[in-house]
Amino acid sequence: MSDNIYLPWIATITEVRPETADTSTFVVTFDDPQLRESFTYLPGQFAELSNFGVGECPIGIASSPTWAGSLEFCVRAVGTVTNAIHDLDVGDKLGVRGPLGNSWPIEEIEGKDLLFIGGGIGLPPLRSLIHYVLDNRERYGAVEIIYGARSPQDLVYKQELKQWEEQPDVDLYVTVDAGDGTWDGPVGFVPPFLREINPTPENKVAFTCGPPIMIKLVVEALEEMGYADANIVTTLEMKMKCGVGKCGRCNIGDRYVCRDGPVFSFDQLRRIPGALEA
Amino acid sequence: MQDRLHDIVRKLLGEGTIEYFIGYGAGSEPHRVVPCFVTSDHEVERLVWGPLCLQNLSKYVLQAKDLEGKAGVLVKGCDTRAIVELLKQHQIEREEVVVIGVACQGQVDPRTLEEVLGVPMEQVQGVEDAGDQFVVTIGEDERTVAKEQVLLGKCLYCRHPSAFEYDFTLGEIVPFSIDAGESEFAMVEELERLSVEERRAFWQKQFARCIRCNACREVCYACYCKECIFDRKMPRWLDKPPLLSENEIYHLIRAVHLAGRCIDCRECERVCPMNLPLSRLYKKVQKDIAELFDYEAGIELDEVPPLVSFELDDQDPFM
Amino acid sequence: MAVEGSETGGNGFEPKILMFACNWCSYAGADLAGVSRLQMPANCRVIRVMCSARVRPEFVITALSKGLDGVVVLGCHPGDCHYSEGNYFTRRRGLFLKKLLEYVGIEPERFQVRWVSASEGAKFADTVAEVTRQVKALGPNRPRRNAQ
Amino acid sequence: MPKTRVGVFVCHCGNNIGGVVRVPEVVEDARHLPNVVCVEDNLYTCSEEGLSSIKEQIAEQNLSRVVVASCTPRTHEPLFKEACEEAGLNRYLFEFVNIREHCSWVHRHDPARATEKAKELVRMGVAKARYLEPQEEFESEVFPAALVVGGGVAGMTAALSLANQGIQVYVVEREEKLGGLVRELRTLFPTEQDTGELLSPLMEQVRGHPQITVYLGSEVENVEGFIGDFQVTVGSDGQNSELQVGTVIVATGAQELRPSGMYGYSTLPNVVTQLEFEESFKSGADLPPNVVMINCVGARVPERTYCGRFCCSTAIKNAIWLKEQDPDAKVSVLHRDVMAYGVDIEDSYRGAMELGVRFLRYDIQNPPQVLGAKRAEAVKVQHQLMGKEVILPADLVVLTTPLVPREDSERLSKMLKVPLGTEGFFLEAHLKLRPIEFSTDGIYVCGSARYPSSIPESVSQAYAAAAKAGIPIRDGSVRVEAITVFCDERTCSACGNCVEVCPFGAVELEEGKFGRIASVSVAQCKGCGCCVAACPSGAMQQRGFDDRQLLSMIGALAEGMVSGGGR
Amino acid sequence: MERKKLQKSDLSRWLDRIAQEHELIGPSEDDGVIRFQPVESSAEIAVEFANSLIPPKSLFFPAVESLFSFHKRGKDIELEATEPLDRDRVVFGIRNCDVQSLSLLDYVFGQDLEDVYYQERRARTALIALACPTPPRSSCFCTTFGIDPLSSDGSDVLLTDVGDVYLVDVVTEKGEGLVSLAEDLFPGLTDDEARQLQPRPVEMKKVDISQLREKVEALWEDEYWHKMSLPCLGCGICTYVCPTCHCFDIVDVGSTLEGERYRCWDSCMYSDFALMASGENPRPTKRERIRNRYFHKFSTFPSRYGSGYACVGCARCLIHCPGGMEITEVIKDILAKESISE
Repeated sequence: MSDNIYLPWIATITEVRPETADTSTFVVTFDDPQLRESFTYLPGQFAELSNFGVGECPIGIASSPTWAGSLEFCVRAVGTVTNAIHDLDVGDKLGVRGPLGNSWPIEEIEGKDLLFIGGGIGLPPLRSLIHYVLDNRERYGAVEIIYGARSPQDLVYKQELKQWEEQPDVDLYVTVDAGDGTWDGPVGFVPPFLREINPTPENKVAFTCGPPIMIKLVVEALEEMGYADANIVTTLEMKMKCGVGKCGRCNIGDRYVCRDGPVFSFDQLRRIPGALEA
Repeated sequence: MQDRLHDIVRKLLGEGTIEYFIGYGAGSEPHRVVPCFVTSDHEVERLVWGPLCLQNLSKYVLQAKDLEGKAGVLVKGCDTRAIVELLKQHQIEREEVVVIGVACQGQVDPRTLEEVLGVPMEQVQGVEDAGDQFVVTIGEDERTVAKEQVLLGKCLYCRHPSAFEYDFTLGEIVPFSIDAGESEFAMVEELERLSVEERRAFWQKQFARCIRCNACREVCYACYCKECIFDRKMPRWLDKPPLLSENEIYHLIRAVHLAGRCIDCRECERVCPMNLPLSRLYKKVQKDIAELFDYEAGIELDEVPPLVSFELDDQDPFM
Repeated sequence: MAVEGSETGGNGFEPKILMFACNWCSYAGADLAGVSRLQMPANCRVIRVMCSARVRPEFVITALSKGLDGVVVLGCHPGDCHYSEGNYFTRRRGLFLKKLLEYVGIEPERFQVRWVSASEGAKFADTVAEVTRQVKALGPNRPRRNAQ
Repeated sequence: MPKTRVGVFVCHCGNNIGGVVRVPEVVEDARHLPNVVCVEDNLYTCSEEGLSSIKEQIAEQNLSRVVVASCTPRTHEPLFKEACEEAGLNRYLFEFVNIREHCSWVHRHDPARATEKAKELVRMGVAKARYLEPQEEFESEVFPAALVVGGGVAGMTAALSLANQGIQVYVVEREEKLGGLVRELRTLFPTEQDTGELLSPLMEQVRGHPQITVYLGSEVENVEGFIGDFQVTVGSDGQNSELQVGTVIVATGAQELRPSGMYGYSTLPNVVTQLEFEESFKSGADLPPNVVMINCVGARVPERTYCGRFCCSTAIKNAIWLKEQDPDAKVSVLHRDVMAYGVDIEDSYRGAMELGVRFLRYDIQNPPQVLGAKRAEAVKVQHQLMGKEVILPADLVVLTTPLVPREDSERLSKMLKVPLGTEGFFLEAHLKLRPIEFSTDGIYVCGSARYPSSIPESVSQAYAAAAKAGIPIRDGSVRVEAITVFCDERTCSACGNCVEVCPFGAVELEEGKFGRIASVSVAQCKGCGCCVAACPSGAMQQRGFDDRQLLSMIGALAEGMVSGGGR
Repeated sequence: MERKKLQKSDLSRWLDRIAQEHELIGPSEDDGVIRFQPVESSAEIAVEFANSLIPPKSLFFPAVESLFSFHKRGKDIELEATEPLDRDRVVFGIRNCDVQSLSLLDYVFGQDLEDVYYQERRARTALIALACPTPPRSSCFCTTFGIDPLSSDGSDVLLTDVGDVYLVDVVTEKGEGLVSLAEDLFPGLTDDEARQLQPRPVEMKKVDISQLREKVEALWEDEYWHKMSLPCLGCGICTYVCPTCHCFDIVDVGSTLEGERYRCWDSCMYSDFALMASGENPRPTKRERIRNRYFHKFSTFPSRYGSGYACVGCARCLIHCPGGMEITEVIKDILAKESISE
């Protein structure tokens, strides 16, 4: 982060990979070569992407810190800034301000089995941690990934899903709310699909990210399966603006999601009034 | 008058014809009168009436839609014009609201009262209406002051909707008339006499002072849009920073939207923390609408607003 | 007749004027002026709308506040509107807006409404020349940025 | 690759544009505009080669917008839209920039500033193009039936003309018999032909025609819907019937002015109107020796400024008839001018004079006076030519009055949402160019409903209205260009401005998902955009001309002029 | 530094001397509104005033400020941070409640990730506080929040009016520097003067708010917030005139070719403050927004920064609220509620 916390660094889009109809992965590298080396971050952190003249938007860093050189952002075209970003092409410039927020608890979960539950565009924040774990495989236990989306076309990172499928030490389960001709896998929402798989809670930490309704039902299911709140970790999506805990917008209780989050465990969230209503 | 108000409200609440009543209540200090929402019998005592009840409560009727049950509201003649316009603009149904009209004989402008008395409002214990004077109690002693010296600007040209059937009335509703000594549009004509450069300098200075707190929009009965174009992201009519060009666009577009709707309640000017002379802008709007299209907002319920109708023989300087 | 080319006299200030032209009459009048090769100053930029009644007063205000030197709304002559009543509303809005803008210190020549029919190519050219001359005499509407 | 991919094609148009505007500079400037992925210039973009290069670029670059900078959209816009459509791009993702008629042709002596203007026009075109959205043209099929309101000469002629094209026609006539106003005449001008000879064949054909259903003693109670699908409620003595028609023809005619309070009419028994004269005297009552006719009664006066057009010929016809019955009768016609236009009226005017009918000109300032307490005995008039007063003995005074609109045209105009003119007759879309139709599609008008029309005029207008009314029914469907308006129900606050201003009654307030909102009938909307300008909250938007597009054009033009410039 | 004395008549000479060295900022009035703005000379400074409308927070966290400008040259984009200040500044006439509000804002902008714009303005600005007159404005309630209107803590110099002379307490080196600019105007106090010239104590209605935080936290689900939010119009006055409110928006003005990124005040009372692009709004109605505002002041700010309550009792919000919302009444209502089930 530069000493002026509002001044972004300039980065160039080196690759744009369409993921779904309204979502693409933007791979960016910093223009300043010295910065490419010195820029470090942790999985789960995010950055404010600037499309100068239009505005800024907070996007989770989807790449893993273990990959040097470039950052990956999975951007869905939903607001004015994200739509404008979708109008940029390889070679155009973006501002990157970060890394911001806290990160997934990578130390606390060492030696533990890991369960990832992602929904739709909730996968990118988890993906950063998954790759980090896979690149430091020996420090972590078993890896189970449950991922669901509205339809086969809405699945992001389709190639990686294939990769993880073939990987021996990763159990991957993918479902879609509604299948179509090309889909032969399981069909159904993530929460019931999770109950079907019924992963055991011993020595396991669950990470979940997705639409609020899915998280609510997933957490209920996990609690019924015996997961303690402390072992269920999520990343919240709130309206953010400054990303550095000053502008007063993303508060839940006395925590700023952009500064004290976005990663929270559920026992933290239970203690904050109104956190789960949002 | 106040006791009759209490009886009516108690009856209405008791019968269940209304769920809550919007009136004026005493604030923490005697000179402070605030909007007050009464829902139960014991709160009726808080309701007051007097020359310091300045707010136009009609805007609060719009909230009635998202609270269940009917609302009752206390309105002065000038406030009733807002009710007429809200009916005309399909925002409320007449049977949705119980309207209590009060025979208002002029309201006090706190700022001018302070100047005339040379005493800050904090020390004023109360103001009573005494015919063509006000009796002001300060501490122990009472001082009288001629009404026309301290009246709100709009009271000098008090106007009522011509035919409005109130559900109840407090006192006999008759337009308060007083010799204002100058034409209703004097403050506008004064600016009109200036040169274009002087007028530009005057308004650029005022627009530059605006801090864009939106109070004038939120207090105005006519600003009931679900999502105001100023809050819209796409297309972006206005940027949020209070820059001169953005403030100018804000105030001029609001003036255009108030054409044929402004009822001269001057709440926008009263609530403006920066003392922008907004009534000099909206008085101009009313003057032009009256002169060009012979129309006055909030008087006739079934009259079609000027900018959404036309006459074949409208004046046409554009040939 | 329209003024030959554009004289860049005086301080070389060239006003930038926005013109709204309705598709059925004034835009056609502008085309006719073009077909008849009527020369005129190059200060006006035309935006085509289906009817002059489509031009929101908010456009005029935004354009003037964003620094354009003049805005002209062109429409069919009253009675000739392709939509029969459109320009009656343009007329009323123009009447009101002109007085409001003048009141807040925008010179009257900076916002004008003119009726130009499909057959009045010459009148279009004269309007362009006349408005350009009037606005040029007034100078810039907002202090120009030096970057320009 | 970016979502919005704009292709810009700048045309030289031979040297029409290239001769003045430095096209390469314009191309270079356009290359840096946001979302522009390809810029080309061609000698003639509208040529075969130009069009195919556009199609190629659309395919190659996967363009999602096309901007062509050349001549006026009024000429080649359909051509370019077809080209886009053939290349698989929605025809509404196309924007036309006029740098010929509006730029090169009119700034021939200032190429530098013409080029600067062309660049800015292209910037504005691209700024608008970025926000264009694909549209589908609304197509509604037309119900193969027509309604004719009014069973007079005009109505019957129109009904027959349509029916003979195989179209089902419903005729609604208020009276118990067909024939309308003409039935009240005994003889017709100028041939004194008996009215029956003209009317009865018409009435027979109408009554007998398999394709025509006649509703007598009936009135139109309600009309809903739009071109191609009008639901009409017809009320005949108490019970209603529902009709569905594609087009409507208004032929309700007009009625004779009963000038009560003028010249003793309705107080003196022997002061009658021309029609009353026709009914009573032509059926054999004994004829009075002295008859004075007064023309322009209640016409060409401040409160009714128009001229009745053929009331003069009626007066001449009856004057001639009187002289033929009794050559010694003293018949005089007091007039302000004799409107004897055309061939046959002029001949009969001459004929009347030869038969001894006296024509005296009076001045509106001091009109003739009818003398007599219980009965009209004489008429005093200031004789203009002789400059002195003349007293004419009169056993009978006949007042010539104009036709005036029917009292209930107001009600019908409200139902059909069509306008009435200042005099109260139905107002046509355009006096010269669209004389027998309304601006609202699918509704036509003919006969005296529009203005006092003689029989030949009513008949010719009826044929025209029938021809026009047949077209949509022949086509079977109506395509509406996708420039109509739509209402964003999330932000509409139901203030009703749009309903008030719409010239075509295409907008109503209805209950929507988010409470009451405005809803637009796409078929009726003509795309003028007047409601969009009247909508304070910007909920109403017009396809192809929405606020985003127009505001971004203004932003592109004002860019960099002032700090915090355009968007 | 021991207490000094300044003749009232010498005040303007001192201030004009300061104006030659630094940018002098003082409360000046235009169109009946007093705000802290740069003044050429001491003559423009209002003397008779309870407090400014726009709080001195605007000098450190302005209503609108440019963060940086951006220019696109071809494909490259150049950013240029905007300099917050060009000269050191001296603020005269700031009341102690506003001084305390700045120390509250220091928690926000000074802690954790430092806000360089705010910090630089804070560092390069000296505060000459002016003790409140007695009796104070009837609506003021700073003592309720433990603020002494006569205290000098947080300012560089404190002037207290004791008749025709000001008592001068110099607190910091910066203060010394300012006083030394006109040393001769500041004679020391003789013993009896030190005894006689005492600042008159300020009486003010006081409410015991020790329980306020627990009481408000217990009211999260209470019906109270709905009823009391009814008169609120959702405008931004209370937050814009509040010396401790720090919410802001970041907006790009200009085009994609060139423009500036501005920071400007924003208000949690606006309906679209927390509205997300997806259309969800964690605080959709006035009830949630008002609850959030009072929770911020009496619960979340103190618990986050370990500070006192985020209110300095200046009463600006209750004076200017068009809906008649009075924070003192809200506090009384909250305290009056017996704490319902935890």
